[in-house]
Amino acid sequence: MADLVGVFAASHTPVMLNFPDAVEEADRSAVYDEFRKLGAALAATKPQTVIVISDDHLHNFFLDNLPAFCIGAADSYASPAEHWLAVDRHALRGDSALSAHVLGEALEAGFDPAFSMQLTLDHGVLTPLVLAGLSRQVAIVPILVNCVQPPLPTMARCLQWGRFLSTAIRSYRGCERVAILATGGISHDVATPRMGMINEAFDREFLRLLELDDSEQLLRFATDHVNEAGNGAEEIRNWLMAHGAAAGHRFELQFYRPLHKWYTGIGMARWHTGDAS
Amino acid sequence: MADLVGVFAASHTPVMLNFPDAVEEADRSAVYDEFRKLGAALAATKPQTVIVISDDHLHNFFLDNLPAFCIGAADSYASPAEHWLAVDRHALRGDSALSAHVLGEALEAGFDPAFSMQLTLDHGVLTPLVLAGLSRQVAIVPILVNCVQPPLPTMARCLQWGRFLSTAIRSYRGCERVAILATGGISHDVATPRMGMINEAFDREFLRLLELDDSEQLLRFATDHVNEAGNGAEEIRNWLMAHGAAAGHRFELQFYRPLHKWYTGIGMARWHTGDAS
Amino acid sequence: MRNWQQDIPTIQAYWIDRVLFDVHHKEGHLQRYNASPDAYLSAIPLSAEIKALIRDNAVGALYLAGANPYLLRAHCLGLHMPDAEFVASLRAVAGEARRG
Amino acid sequence: MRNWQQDIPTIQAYWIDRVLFDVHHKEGHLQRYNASPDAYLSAIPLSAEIKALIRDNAVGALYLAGANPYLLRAHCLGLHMPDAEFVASLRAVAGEARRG
Ligand SMILES: [Fe+3]
Ligand SMILES: [Fe+3]
Repeated sequence: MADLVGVFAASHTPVMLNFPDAVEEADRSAVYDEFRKLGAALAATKPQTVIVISDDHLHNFFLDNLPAFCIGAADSYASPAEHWLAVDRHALRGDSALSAHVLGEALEAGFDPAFSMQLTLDHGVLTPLVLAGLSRQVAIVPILVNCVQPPLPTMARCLQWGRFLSTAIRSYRGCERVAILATGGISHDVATPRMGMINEAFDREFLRLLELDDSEQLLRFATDHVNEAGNGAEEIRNWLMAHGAAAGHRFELQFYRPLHKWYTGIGMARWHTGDAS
Repeated sequence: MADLVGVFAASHTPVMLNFPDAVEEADRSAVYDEFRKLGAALAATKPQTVIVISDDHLHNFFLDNLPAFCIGAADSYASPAEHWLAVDRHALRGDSALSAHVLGEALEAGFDPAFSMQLTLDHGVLTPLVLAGLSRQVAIVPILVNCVQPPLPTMARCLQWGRFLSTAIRSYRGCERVAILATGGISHDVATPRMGMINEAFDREFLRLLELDDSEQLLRFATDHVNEAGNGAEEIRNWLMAHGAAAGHRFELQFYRPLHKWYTGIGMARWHTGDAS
Repeated sequence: MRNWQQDIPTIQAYWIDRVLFDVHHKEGHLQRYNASPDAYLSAIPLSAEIKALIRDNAVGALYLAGANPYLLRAHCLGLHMPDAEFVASLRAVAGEARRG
Repeated sequence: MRNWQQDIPTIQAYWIDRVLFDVHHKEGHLQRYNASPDAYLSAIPLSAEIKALIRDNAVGALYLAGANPYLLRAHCLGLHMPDAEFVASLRAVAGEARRG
């Protein structure tokens, strides 16, 4: 039976890699430093596999078959999907055995995931792993949530998925240590008239409610106010999955800074599932 | 609010069209006649749209993104997907408004469908509609259930989906009359060493349990015995969706005959949801 | 403002998105598109007006027409459109974006 | 007997299925495959043995190797393999199929 040794979350954006000089040096260093710290903290939990919860930004999926939730089930994932992303191409190692377990358990438990044996992962998965120094270290199981093309799954459903994940990990006999990394958000707009604006108040309240750990308030706030925080903020679904998986364990905000020139409210956090509690 | 005016089910197989002469004339006539009768009964319920529950036989979907459940959301669907299917190419009319409603309600109700705005439908949807004389008459919403590539959704989940569909139809304000046609099964094997064998006893018991309308027994039997009835029998998921939608209304078997030369136990049936009851 | 212009894509939005997607994901399409956007778009079932918006990188107008924002963003990054232009085109249609 | 040889495809089954799917769903692939199965298969990461099974329409052996049965069936219908041969090839491996 595997332990959920740690749960982490971090924002992602392609501009961190494509336009590093768009922000002040101090901001860039701070963000890069914090990603390295997050990477070190994640590595310190000694996971055998990291379940990476993110979204496909319409590279693997299109309107001809758009899954609400898709579980990657390959031993290797090419990346990046974006021919224009400023990063060296490299494959991410998969863990198809854990993928198969999570997929099977999900179907048994009344979830309806798609699965994929061939994904070319995009910046949503790749950027945080690269900046954290982990993209060549860890094996992953990507879970891709539709945050990018309505109709979207509900915030409540994402929390349910997270709770399910925690159960599925704990019933897995194939390894002993699994971590979760959720990526995306927080407040930002992609290709809307608000692009570059950040709703810092939304972000602070969302982070406060994660810390408070009151699911009802959290879901109410996320559902009612996401339209004030930008289409990129729809990616808080990935944070809610992580929160559901961490079920009741202490949330700790590592870093938050609204970086308008990178168009994004950048947050990093962890839930202390691995601690005695 | 729309009424669910009728729920129907029928087997499908490409050989009915591709190899009509593989069976005796009497069998062929009987099957074609019964399809026309089913078509007439369905037409008599005067549906504005028919939700067709079937499976994609790996023409639209592949292992790179295989949905457990996918809702078609187009105004028109090309068909057939099979370049070798002996049928004239023609488009099936869609009802994207009803599709959008069902999709939205499903996500709200804790289901995780994929959606597609571009499907080229295969014999699973096309053959029964053509033989029933309906393929150029009705507007459809296709719902495609993974019955063809493990891991598959559970039998229980399909019944839940059916119950949900009934609710979603009844909350729809865009039209007044919706019917359901489920296609596939019953006992048959596709490309296995048993191909051409039919488990008639399985089929008779499955049909008896649909009539008996005891969900627990039905699910137990379907789950425990489907491996004795062939990989094509996995398509009873589509019948279970229909059964869930028809929730408690009288089931009536119209026709059953095991046709080894067509490799399939061919059944047709209806649930009398439109009657006063 | 709302996060999305459409609750589910219209057929027109589907075809805009089809172009934005295919150009960056199908073998040889980016080259064909760059060689001649008009020729590339000729077989697509969209109006001349919409095709002109795509050809001219009229980001704001495409956004209002329901183009998926992620596809729009990736398309313009892929064509090396300057970010300042991209954002300015979007800002210009703020008044027409969906609210409520 | 069980309905499926594999609970989830192996990587080898994925690549067999990739070939069976692509030949009938990608522009020009059927022609290329018919012109020379060996040339078509040259770039596919499968062993020479498995490639030979595909080239020779060794239906039963491909079934045992985990090929999706629907793809196998559609492939052979698409290549106009006689049904009697198709079924015979499958019957021949009945003893080796997964049970329980
Ligand atoms: Fe993102
Ligand atoms: Fe079928």
